[in-house]
Amino acid sequence: MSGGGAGRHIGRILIRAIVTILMVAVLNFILFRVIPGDPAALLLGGARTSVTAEQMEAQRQNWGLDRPLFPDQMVDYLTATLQGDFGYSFKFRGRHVAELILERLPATVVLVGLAQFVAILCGVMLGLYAGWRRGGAIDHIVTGASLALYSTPSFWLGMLLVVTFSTALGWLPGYGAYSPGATIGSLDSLLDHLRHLALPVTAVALGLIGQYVVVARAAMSDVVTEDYMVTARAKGLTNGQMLVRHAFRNAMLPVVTLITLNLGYVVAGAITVEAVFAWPGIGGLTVEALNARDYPVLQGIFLLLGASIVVANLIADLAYGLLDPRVRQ
Amino acid sequence: MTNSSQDKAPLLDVNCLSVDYGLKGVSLRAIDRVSFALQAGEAVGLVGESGSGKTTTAMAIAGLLSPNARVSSGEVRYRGSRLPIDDDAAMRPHRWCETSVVFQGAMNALNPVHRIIKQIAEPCMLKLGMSRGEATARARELLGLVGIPTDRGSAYPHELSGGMRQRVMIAMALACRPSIVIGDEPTTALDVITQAQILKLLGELRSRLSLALILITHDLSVVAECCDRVMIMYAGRIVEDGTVAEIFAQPKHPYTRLLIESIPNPASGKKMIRPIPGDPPNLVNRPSGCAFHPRCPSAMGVCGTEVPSLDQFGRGRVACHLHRSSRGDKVAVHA
Amino acid sequence: MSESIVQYYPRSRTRAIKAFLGQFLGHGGARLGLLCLVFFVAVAAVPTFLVGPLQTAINATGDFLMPPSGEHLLGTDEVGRDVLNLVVHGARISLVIALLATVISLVVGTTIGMTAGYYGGRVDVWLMRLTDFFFVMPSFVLALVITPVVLEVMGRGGEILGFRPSLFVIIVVIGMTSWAFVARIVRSQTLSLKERTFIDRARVVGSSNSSIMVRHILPNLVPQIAANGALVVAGAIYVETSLSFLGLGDPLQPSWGTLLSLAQRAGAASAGAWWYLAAPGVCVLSVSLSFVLIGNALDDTFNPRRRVIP
Amino acid sequence: MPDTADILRLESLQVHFPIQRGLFDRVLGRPAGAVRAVDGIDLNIGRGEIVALVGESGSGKTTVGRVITKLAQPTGGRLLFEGRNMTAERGSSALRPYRHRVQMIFQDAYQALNPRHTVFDIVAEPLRSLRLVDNVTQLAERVSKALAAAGLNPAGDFFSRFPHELSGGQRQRVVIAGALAVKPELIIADEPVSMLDVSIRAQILQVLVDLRDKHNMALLFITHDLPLAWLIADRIAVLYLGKLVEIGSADEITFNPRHPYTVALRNATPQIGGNAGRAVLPALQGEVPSAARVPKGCRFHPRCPLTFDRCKKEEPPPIEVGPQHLSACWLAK
Amino acid sequence: SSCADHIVRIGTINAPDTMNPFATWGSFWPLVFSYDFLVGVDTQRHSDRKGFAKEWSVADDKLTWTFKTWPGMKWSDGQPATARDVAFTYNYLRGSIGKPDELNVGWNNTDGLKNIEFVTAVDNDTLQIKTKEPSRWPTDNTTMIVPEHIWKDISYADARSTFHNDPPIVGSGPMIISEFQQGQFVRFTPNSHFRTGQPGTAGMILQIFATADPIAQGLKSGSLDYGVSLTAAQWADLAKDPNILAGQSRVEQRDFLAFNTLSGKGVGSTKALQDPKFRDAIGYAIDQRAIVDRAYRGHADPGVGLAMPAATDYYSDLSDIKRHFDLAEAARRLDAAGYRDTNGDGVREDKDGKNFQLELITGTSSGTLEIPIAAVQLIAGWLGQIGVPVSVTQLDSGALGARVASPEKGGGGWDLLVASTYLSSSPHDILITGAGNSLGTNNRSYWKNDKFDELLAEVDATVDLKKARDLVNQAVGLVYTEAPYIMLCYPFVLEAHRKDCFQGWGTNDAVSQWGYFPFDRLKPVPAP
Ligand SMILES: Nc1ncnc2c1ncn2[C@@H]1O[C@H](COP(=O)(O)OP(=O)(O)OP(=O)(O)O)[C@@H](O)[C@H]1O
Ligand SMILES: Nc1ncnc2c1ncn2[C@@H]1O[C@H](COP(=O)(O)OP(=O)(O)OP(=O)(O)O)[C@@H](O)[C@H]1O
Ligand SMILES: [Mg+2]
Ligand SMILES: [Mg+2]
Repeated sequence: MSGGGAGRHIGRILIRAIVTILMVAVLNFILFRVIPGDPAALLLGGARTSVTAEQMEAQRQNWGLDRPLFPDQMVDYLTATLQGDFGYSFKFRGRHVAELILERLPATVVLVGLAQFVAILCGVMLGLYAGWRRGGAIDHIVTGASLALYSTPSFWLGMLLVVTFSTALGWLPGYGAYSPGATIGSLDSLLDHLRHLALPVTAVALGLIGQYVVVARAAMSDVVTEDYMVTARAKGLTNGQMLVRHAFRNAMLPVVTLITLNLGYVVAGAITVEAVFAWPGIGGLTVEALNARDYPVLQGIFLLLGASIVVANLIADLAYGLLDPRVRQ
Repeated sequence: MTNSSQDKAPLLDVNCLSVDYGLKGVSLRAIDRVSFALQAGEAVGLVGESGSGKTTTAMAIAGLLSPNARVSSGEVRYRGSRLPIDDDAAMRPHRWCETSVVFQGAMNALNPVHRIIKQIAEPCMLKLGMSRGEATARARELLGLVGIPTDRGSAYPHELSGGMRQRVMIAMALACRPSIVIGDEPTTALDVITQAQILKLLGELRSRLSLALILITHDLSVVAECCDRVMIMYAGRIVEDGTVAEIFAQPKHPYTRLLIESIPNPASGKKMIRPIPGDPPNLVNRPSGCAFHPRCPSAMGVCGTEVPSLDQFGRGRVACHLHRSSRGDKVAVHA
Repeated sequence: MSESIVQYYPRSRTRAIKAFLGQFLGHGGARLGLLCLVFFVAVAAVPTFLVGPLQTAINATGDFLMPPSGEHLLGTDEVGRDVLNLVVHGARISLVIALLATVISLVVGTTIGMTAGYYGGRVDVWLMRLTDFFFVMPSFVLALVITPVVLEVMGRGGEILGFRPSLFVIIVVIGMTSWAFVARIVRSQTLSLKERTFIDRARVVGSSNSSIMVRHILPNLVPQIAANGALVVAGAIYVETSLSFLGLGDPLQPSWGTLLSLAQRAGAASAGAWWYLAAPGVCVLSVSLSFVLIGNALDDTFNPRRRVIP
Repeated sequence: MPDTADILRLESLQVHFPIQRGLFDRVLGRPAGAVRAVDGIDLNIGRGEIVALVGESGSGKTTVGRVITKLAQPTGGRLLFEGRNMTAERGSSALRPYRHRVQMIFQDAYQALNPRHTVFDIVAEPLRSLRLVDNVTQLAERVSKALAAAGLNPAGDFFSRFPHELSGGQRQRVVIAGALAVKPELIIADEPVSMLDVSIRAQILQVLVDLRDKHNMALLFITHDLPLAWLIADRIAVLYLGKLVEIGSADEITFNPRHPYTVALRNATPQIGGNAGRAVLPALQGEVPSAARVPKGCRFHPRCPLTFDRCKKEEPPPIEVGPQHLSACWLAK
Repeated sequence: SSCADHIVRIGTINAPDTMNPFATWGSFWPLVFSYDFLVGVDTQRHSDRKGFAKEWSVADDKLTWTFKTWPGMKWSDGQPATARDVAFTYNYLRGSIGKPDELNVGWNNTDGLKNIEFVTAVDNDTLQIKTKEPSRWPTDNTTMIVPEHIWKDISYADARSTFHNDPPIVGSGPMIISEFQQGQFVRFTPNSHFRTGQPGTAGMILQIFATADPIAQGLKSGSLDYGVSLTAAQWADLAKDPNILAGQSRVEQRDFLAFNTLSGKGVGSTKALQDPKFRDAIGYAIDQRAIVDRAYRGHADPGVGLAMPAATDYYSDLSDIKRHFDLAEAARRLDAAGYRDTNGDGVREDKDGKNFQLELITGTSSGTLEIPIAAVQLIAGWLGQIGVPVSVTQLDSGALGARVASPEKGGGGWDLLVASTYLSSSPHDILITGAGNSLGTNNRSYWKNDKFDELLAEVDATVDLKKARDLVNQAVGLVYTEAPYIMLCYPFVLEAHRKDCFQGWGTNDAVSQWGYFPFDRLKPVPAP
């Protein structure tokens, strides 16, 4: 292995990432231009008002919508996007898209991030153990349960959680990020926030746990059939030593990839879960923007999703390279 | 009891060992009443075609049988005491300290994510209780021993050529100073020159460290290079056992003879292709009598009905009806 | 001589299939999954026979939101329709959506993945960037944007196979947004298959690229496609349910997803009407789970590494 | 030598694989490198002749075979078939007549058979794709003839079997049958027996020799086993790092090798009858250099026990050392 | 909780987008708590409710209106709130008429201002409005009066789009918007300068949700004090709770079925939709009573004409011309009009011989009070039974908006529409649903009728209530017989409040949909 090998590896990954983000941007542009409906009309408040043709035209000029889609508008869009300018929201008149998104981002990141954390902790451990003891009673239970969780729509799980813990038992709040009127920043509000997080985090995490268990178990059961595990056994290592010193790191390779990939979805969030729990995150914004045909906001969200997942892919590839020396070549 | 002509107590004594593999209802007898003894420092070749039970024999000795294997008869004695070969935990202290294995595919047998030095040092730390520093020093020493520049110790397995990986495997096998090293086809995947290097290395190390070596291969000429004694296996049984010189000069079992004849030998000057007719036996449905009789050019009536026993013959042993009549000093094999 | 060929074929194929089935069915999960699936397919085949015609607001038989009782085994919805009736009738739509969408995504994914992997070079680079895009965009979000647009552009009513065309829009959208996963797997598999010597041999004996792809590569992809196809089915059910949940389903032909969305809209969660939520949800869960189980078993069966060596 | 006219000729054939350069290499302006897998080979094969190509792993043997079968494109030199330049021919339809006459037996019989095709399909594939038959009856006839010729009798028993239902030797024979079915005039056999058990090897070799004897088929036999080459071939060509270092009749090369590498190869071969004549040279040291970094001068000099100054600077040309015996060593004369 | 901090917590499902009333329709709540109308709807209906004007009168010419504002009234920042601010607000809007940035995109818009001769503040407490034609606009309009000192420097371009009017805003209402988290909540502080004194509560939180579930949930758990837009199921459930008072009130929403009467121009699927006889026949196939009972569980009045019962002055049950539900009658009328099933496949053909297959579109969230999908199911069912099959497409609001836009704007690709309107109960707003100049906006059926437009113009120019009532009756009757719309029902707002923390909710019709009442007069329940 040479520095050139690793450099080439990183270089290839970087180029891929950049090309993909650019493609997301371009397809973003195209996707939202082929959608029927005149943006100018939307800018003017949709079908609800009687707007004159001149006003419409003025509006078009104002937003540069009178120029040809390609290349002018596209170049404009791409250059603006590259400069970090995602435009203004149609619906939330005149607010910067970036501002809107940043406002909603923390809620989603907290929700999905926490859920990921919990899921990784539980899911990976359970999965690795099940794979190590493949065929045993615990394996059967864990695998069965996680396949079931894996196939459960998480929003439905969320609804059941609400019905049970919020409606019927009244233990935990079922909606929102804070109690109405909480003053954000105080200790009380933090506790309040945690109580509100409990159910949605559980809903998201349960689904993820299933996924992690399935992958970790498969990875581990591949590893235990590897020749180097026979070598380890031949060396007279105890089961614990084999697990810790040889199986664990190899089995973690695909799991780490999945973890980093999933981290990308921290931003994408869980639209449906957010809808169930009235969570004030990106998911809610997406649905609102979609209903209002707020294309700039949708474009912004899509770009953010694309970029975050591409970045996650990037980290996944790099992490894989770090963990697995073979990939570096 | 099998007795070699030496009167020393053998290092390893395999006695009437049979191993069955369980396969969805059917049970497959991979080795059948295998008996032999190994002296300290002795090099024995185990030769036979694919599936004849060489690996199974070796793994049984090392106590590394796969979970679906069952030792259905016999025992293995090491320095006179019985080895718990079917008890994984009980075998653990024995492994690597007494018996180590050099596996065939070194690429797969080495853990791809650890540096080779670490893998060599690992048994020193875990089995011999060395500190990390001592273990690493020992690993360096071993690398030197197998002819790999010590600075390559920080390489990962995939960065090495096939021959080097195989040497790493050997270095690793020597880590705990075992008295028996089993080489399971350590050179099959390598080309001639590398193969020669590895065999030479094994031979040198054996005499330097006075190791007992069990070399598994399907190529007789490999054994000819570096073993004292050869055992020929066919369909799970040892069909012939003798010194290298004897077997090559005077093979007794027809299978051994055909095997030797099929090796092209320019020294003989005759360009002759001599195939062994027929197909390898089916172990689930093994032929009656001598398993080789359907392919044997000198098969007789009795061969199809009666399993020949492995009897002392001259200075070696052979299991063939042809040599039944002329045998002088028959010693019962079966316990 | 030619007769003997004809004779030999079926015997050997049957043997291979039998061996496969034997191994596959030896898997407890596979049996459970198949059983469950067969049950739902049977239900979907004759819903009217089982529970009478689909109830709408007009012919609803019960009172509003009644909990399960002898008369209404799974209770009623907010219009008084029998939930059991709705769930049974929803089976067909949900299954059709899931299966057709999966077929689309498998066909697209396999074609693109195989082409990219086989031809390599520039073709590969561009196809894979395209795949990356669809991979990167959560298919659910893409579908969320595309579905209303297509529904809007789409024309009138009418029926295809007894289903509304708008249903097919959803099917196509789900199919078109979930192929990337398949394409990736197929491509990587193709890349390794391409290096197999039998492909070289096929070239040497004069086979054309297309025939190599169809006759050599595709059949060897089948196990992978089949195993992952099951996952795609589960994914399709999920996407459909989520789309319906956000109100993009078809309210007159209630799939399970649509039922969940209706339940949500009617305020079932806060009114404590658990049966209205649970019934369609459990169905979605069971079908997804059976596909996942089957996929899991297929994977185990096909994956030689996990197979006991005979 | 059987026929005067050569069926195949390689003229300074060269295959260099470009080394992929990464972004950083490009930015830093590092030069593009190449794996010189085959680096200028002249070789001819006569009609009905068996030529063995011998060399250790990575020396470029397979690559030569792949060029001849048009699976790899040479980066230099020419490939002449019956005097016709085939170097630039491409496309499956343009190559069809050539494919009809040149076939290949692949190294790894496990890999060379599509696990999902029956033996019949496999053997019939060339007949179908080269459009050599008109109807099913004809097809079946030729398939069974090919199977029989490869020693699979009775042919009908094998038609509907899948590769995994065959033993290794049978598999290799199916590969051979596939190549034979089109009745080619030249077969490239890439280490056809190295994966096989000793007891089956001889069977396969027998089949190959029979083919030459009965159909006057030429054979390029690729192996790393010198005794095996001696056993089967008329001539032996020794390849080292993409270049021929010695070529001559089988007996000449085996008993009178003139290149230190050939000698090393011979020494490395384990032999039953003791080590007669093996002590002539010490064993080789070191690993084969990477084909991406071919040493200057004689490419064998870093490992050669007899190396001297000239070897480090000048690459030796093939020198005639006997009748039809060329050796590329400064010491050969 | 509310009992401790005395902050009123309200749940709503309408997400406000900006705090600028000139730029949005979508922020009525919360803006209405901070701004007054001059008079508006509530004031005319309830004697105890007032707006910016304390009293008003119209001169005999029916053109000149005089308004007296409250003496000594102040804006929330302490600046005097006078008639000049009112004049400013109207003239600000009026000044934009005809400009490229005409203020016609928000709640405060130029509708009706063309008819204004002038608006002037005679003095600090007196405002005069003169209309060109007689009109009730001066009292009926719902323009939010904004402070001149804040708005005078805002350009029209900014006012119609980018001016955020960031909190804390300056208003005259009881509760002043002090914080706005888009998509999450709006926080209010009590206006200490409110004209009847600072409200008795410590402020308000308007919590924004996407569905009514959290609202019902919040009411039950006590985290909300008031919630609206409840579903029937939730309402029934909440009504059982002893701490909660669930109420319903008539509002101006009308849920209707519209026919695409422009269908001849190639946008709908059949010309039959243009035919009043066809539409009339369909009218017999719609059972409003059943819709109310089954789809709304009784929480609605059955639909009749354009005028809704909430518009008590104009509502009529049209008993003389009213259609009754009778599928046989509908079928007979379809036969008579020439829409028969000639080929016996159970589906009628239109006059071009094409089988009917009508596409009904509806929204996923259709207006303030959602239309239950069961209503659509019922309609589709009945029409199917008389041989006019209907397929239903449910669209999100963006898509629905694009589809029902006027054909010039790319809309019109539909046959039937189930939707709702929620305008004021002024005669103009009642009738605008049929106005020829509102095609694709307020007039969803694209129906154009000269006679109707004349009547509408006349109503607009009528101040006299009785005459207006007459004209409205004529116009409503005309629409009813021509049947471009079939009114389905007038749904009730379902609301509920908790009784434990606050008192003073009032009784029937408790919470205004047109103003801030009774949130200006709530008081904490004294601790026991
Ligand atoms: N884990 C196992 N389960 C079932 N059968 C097995 C297993 N391992 C080996 N066998 C079977 O036992 C027999 C002997 O196998 P073994 O590996 O000992 O042969 P071998 O002589 O080492 O062959 P090779 O030269 O191919 O390595 C073979 O028929 C093989 O198929
Ligand atoms: N497609 C390729 N791209 C890059 N390098 C290649 C490629 N194919 C072969 N090589 C390199 O060319 C050299 C010769 O390879 P080739 O396979 O011809 O050797 P060989 O003599 O057949 O070896 P073996 O005995 O191991 O089969 C090797 O260094 C190999 O790594
Ligand atoms: Mg073996
Ligand atoms: Mg090769």
